[in-house]
Amino acid sequence: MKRRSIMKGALAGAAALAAPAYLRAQSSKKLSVLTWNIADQEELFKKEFAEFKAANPGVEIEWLDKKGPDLPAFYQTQIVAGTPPDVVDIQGALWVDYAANGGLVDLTPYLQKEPDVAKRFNQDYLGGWVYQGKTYLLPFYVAKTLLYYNKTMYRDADIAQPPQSFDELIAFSNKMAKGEKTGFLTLNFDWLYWPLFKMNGVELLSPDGKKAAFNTPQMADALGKLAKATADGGINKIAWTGRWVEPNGAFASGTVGMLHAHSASYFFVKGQGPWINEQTLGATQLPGFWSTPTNHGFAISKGSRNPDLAWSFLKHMTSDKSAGNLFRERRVLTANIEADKAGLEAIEKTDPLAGAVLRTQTEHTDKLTGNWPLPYDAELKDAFWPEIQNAVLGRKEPKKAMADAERAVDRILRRKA
Amino acid sequence: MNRYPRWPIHLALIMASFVMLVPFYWVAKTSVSGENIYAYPPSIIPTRVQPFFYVDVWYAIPFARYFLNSLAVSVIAVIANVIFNAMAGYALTHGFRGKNVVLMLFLSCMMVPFQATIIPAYLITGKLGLLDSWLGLALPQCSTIICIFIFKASFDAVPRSLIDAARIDGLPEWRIIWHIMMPLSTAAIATNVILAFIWSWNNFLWPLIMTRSADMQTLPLGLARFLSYQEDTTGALYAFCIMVLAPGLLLFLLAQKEFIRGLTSGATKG
Amino acid sequence: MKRWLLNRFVLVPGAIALVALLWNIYVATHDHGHITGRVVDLAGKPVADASVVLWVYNFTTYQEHSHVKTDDAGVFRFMNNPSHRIQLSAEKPGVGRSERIPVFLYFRAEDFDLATPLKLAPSG
Amino acid sequence: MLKHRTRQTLLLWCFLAPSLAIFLLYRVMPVVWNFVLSFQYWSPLKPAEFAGFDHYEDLWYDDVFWQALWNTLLVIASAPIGIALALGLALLVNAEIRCRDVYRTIIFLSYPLMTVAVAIIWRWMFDERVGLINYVARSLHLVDKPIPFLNSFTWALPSVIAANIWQMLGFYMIILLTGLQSIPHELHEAAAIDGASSWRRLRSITLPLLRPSIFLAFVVGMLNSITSFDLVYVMTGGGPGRATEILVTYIYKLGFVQTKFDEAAAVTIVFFVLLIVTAWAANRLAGGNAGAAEIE
Repeated sequence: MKRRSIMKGALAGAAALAAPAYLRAQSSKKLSVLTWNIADQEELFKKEFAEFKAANPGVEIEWLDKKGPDLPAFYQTQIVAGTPPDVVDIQGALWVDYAANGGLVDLTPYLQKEPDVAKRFNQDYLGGWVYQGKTYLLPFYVAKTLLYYNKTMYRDADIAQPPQSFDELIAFSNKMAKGEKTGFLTLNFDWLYWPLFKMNGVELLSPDGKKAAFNTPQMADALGKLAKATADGGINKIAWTGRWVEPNGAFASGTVGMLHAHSASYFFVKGQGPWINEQTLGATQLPGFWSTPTNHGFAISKGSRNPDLAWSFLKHMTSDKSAGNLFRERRVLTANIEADKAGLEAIEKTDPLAGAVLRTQTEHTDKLTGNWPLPYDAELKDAFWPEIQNAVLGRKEPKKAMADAERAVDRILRRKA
Repeated sequence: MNRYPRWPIHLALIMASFVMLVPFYWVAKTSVSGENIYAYPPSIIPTRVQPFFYVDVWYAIPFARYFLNSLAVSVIAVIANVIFNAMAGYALTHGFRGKNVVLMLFLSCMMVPFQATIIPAYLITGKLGLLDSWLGLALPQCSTIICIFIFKASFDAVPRSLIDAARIDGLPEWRIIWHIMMPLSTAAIATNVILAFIWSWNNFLWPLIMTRSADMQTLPLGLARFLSYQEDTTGALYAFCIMVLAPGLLLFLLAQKEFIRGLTSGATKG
Repeated sequence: MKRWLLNRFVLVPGAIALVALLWNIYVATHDHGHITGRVVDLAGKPVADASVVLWVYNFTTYQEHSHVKTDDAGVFRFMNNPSHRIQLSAEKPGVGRSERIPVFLYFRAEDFDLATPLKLAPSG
Repeated sequence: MLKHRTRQTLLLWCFLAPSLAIFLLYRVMPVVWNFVLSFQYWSPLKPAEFAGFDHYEDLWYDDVFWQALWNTLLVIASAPIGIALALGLALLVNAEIRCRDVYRTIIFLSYPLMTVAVAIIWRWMFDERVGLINYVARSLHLVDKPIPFLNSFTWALPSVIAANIWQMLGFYMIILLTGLQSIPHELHEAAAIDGASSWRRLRSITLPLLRPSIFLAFVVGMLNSITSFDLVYVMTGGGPGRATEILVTYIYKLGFVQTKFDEAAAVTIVFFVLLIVTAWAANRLAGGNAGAAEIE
């Protein structure tokens, strides 16, 4: 019993350390906003913050922006120190972990009180932020994967039109692989590669989410084909080891037939690839129209001292006007139906290719995959992805790799149940 | 005095310099041409050389403000480093009861990986009320263990006779350090100044966690602006890295002379 | 005291500070934001009354900033360029359009005279 | 006499006080915090409950932990290579040859460069299809098929170690040069007069007196390469598979990506103990007292 009291004492000490008094005494009308690597929209945010301050006199807005891998480190430290930012822009499935631990404010009551707010958004994207029936985020800007293809390389390998099935995808990739040219590339962070398996009818978990369901013959067969294509050069190895700069850089160099990525890749690749124009680059859906979303949403931290003010800030930032500005400035989907419709019409006149790319982001949003609301999503990825790499890079037989992955995933699911 | 031939040394050093310079050349080349390094075949000579990525970097982030913050933090860290490390190094040259405990403590403190101390370090700095301040940013770097050992080795090498003579003349402890020990260990001071400056200048994780307001950020934090998802900033990214590197390199070039004079001539003057 | 003043650690930073000061003086006297240039047609003859657009760079894209007309000698003059990275394009209905020429400046609002004139080519 | 002795010891402790205070605040207390945390179930939002040795038990059955530990040991074993290279360079640069300052600057050039730039450039140099190393190797016909450095499970870790050594060479050279400078010149002149060949003088004078610097370079080199979180995180992110996962990237992933601070704390403590043992062994190897041999 004595040891337990020591532990409690030590931790109480840590907690006392956690709440620096002078931070708590700031003015109550202060709203701090943490965004995810979007410092390039400084001008736009200044204008929108000014509008919000005009509408809510006496409010101070502190804007923080952190790069992707650094945001969780900063945000967690602030939670422990008891001074979390009121509003935080979260990407991918990181929010589920915070929500499951009670770190985010449930927005459902707010939405029920003002139903017109929910009606602004594309319901499929908005549905991506529901955990156990409660909505925790509003869409800030969204994207989902599509298939870019190099039309010149298509013509050289006399391929008429984009692949309609997994086997065609593999066949076209191998056909285009010659010398240092390769056929296919995919991004692989946050389950972006999952449509490749979904189109083969593979499910990650059982419907009740208690057991791994991916160790099936279709999975082993698909992995075998991917491994063989990677060995023959049909699939560029960067697909499995690169993250953002290399796959986009490689595709921009014009030596890769197809790139499976989301709309943001277009602007990065266009900057680095002078060869890109309407005649040389095509944008279409993956076979089976499956795609993985990689969305950004606004959440309110539980530790926020004025959640209602934060809620009105969320409404302001996702309003038709603000979303329209963001679409025009950053050329990205906002899941705000009005803003996206107007933005698409405008951009299709000025930059038809960008318009075509962004148009794909609004189609087949009923076929989103790879976005399961799992509180232990990061752990699952860390257990599953290395085994996929082992299989496709030929280090393990697909069957063995999937058996090991199943064991690791089941151990996590048992511990979390 | 040395009879052995010179050219094998030059050959070996030229090869080593080539290996060290090639990656560096690529950073510099891409910072003026901004081309896609994944283009094949790799272009040795940069095409379309233009210095305007450096101008972009200057305006993309509040460069002057970040530079001032970095400079202030580094100056505090360097001065504190030299003073504290010299004092600790001097104390370690003497035998005293707890000496081995202190040595083992210093050695074990070196072992603590910084990534694991982020949250407690932030809480402690918050408790000290130093959040978002230059002193708070510099405090963890105000003393480095390796430099304490460098000072210790340098003070050990000072001949005992000099110290005893000074003590007989009745000089107080700190005067002995300042007038006898320090002038003899300029090499150790130069090493400490360079390393302390570079460590605090390139420090990324601690300022990232520690600073909240935009005008307290240090230079390396501007990096996030050039790794953005939306537009191609290759040229600006490398120009930024060169601009962050320049002060550390300049300090090394300035302090190099201290290495050569070092102890060799110091000892005889006495 | 003299020896202390003359050593490297004072001279080199001092020299850098001096260069920076001179550069800032140069900048202060040259940053009125004047951009001048000429618009010519394919034959090289100046085109009067052509409309010239100044695009200004903000982080990710170029945005239209201001319009101006060329005078009889085909010369245009912008007085208020705020940015360090701009594009210029000219157009005259009936004569043609020029591409968007990128212009890189050494500092914001640097006064700059376009060396090669904007050439109007019949579009389409 | 007694008063003088206690006054002397008191003064020495005052000299040690500032450094000790900083290390207590920013090194010892965080380790205690991690130690307390590693025995609890704790997340930033839930209240803590006692967990006993559960986390250490989890680690025992966690094969990623063993892979990261093995990779870390490999990285520790690679530190001497870097030091041997740097020792050779330091001796060469210290010889009386023309423009040795230029060589010293070039070799030191890589150290102040930001790790992110180093990681991106080396990731490109090791690239299988367009990388410089494969381009040169293929044009010199040293190898017919390009080597997939960062994509293969055997080459990935050596490539990351090579990039780390490339960046650390400048630092090692500085430490060893400082050590070389503290060797009194007279010893070399006396030995040369006795007719000792440069090789014998190296073995009998320079190396023994350089032992404290070599020990320091090894300990800090080992530390820097193990905690080279940025280099591994940007270069390979721990991949392919777990081939380049080292303890410090695993701690970061456990703590900040999977928000499991209690398990990350357990790994931190194991990592801390591992480093203490390695440093203690190196100290014993270097002849105790941080390698400071008494000058004859």
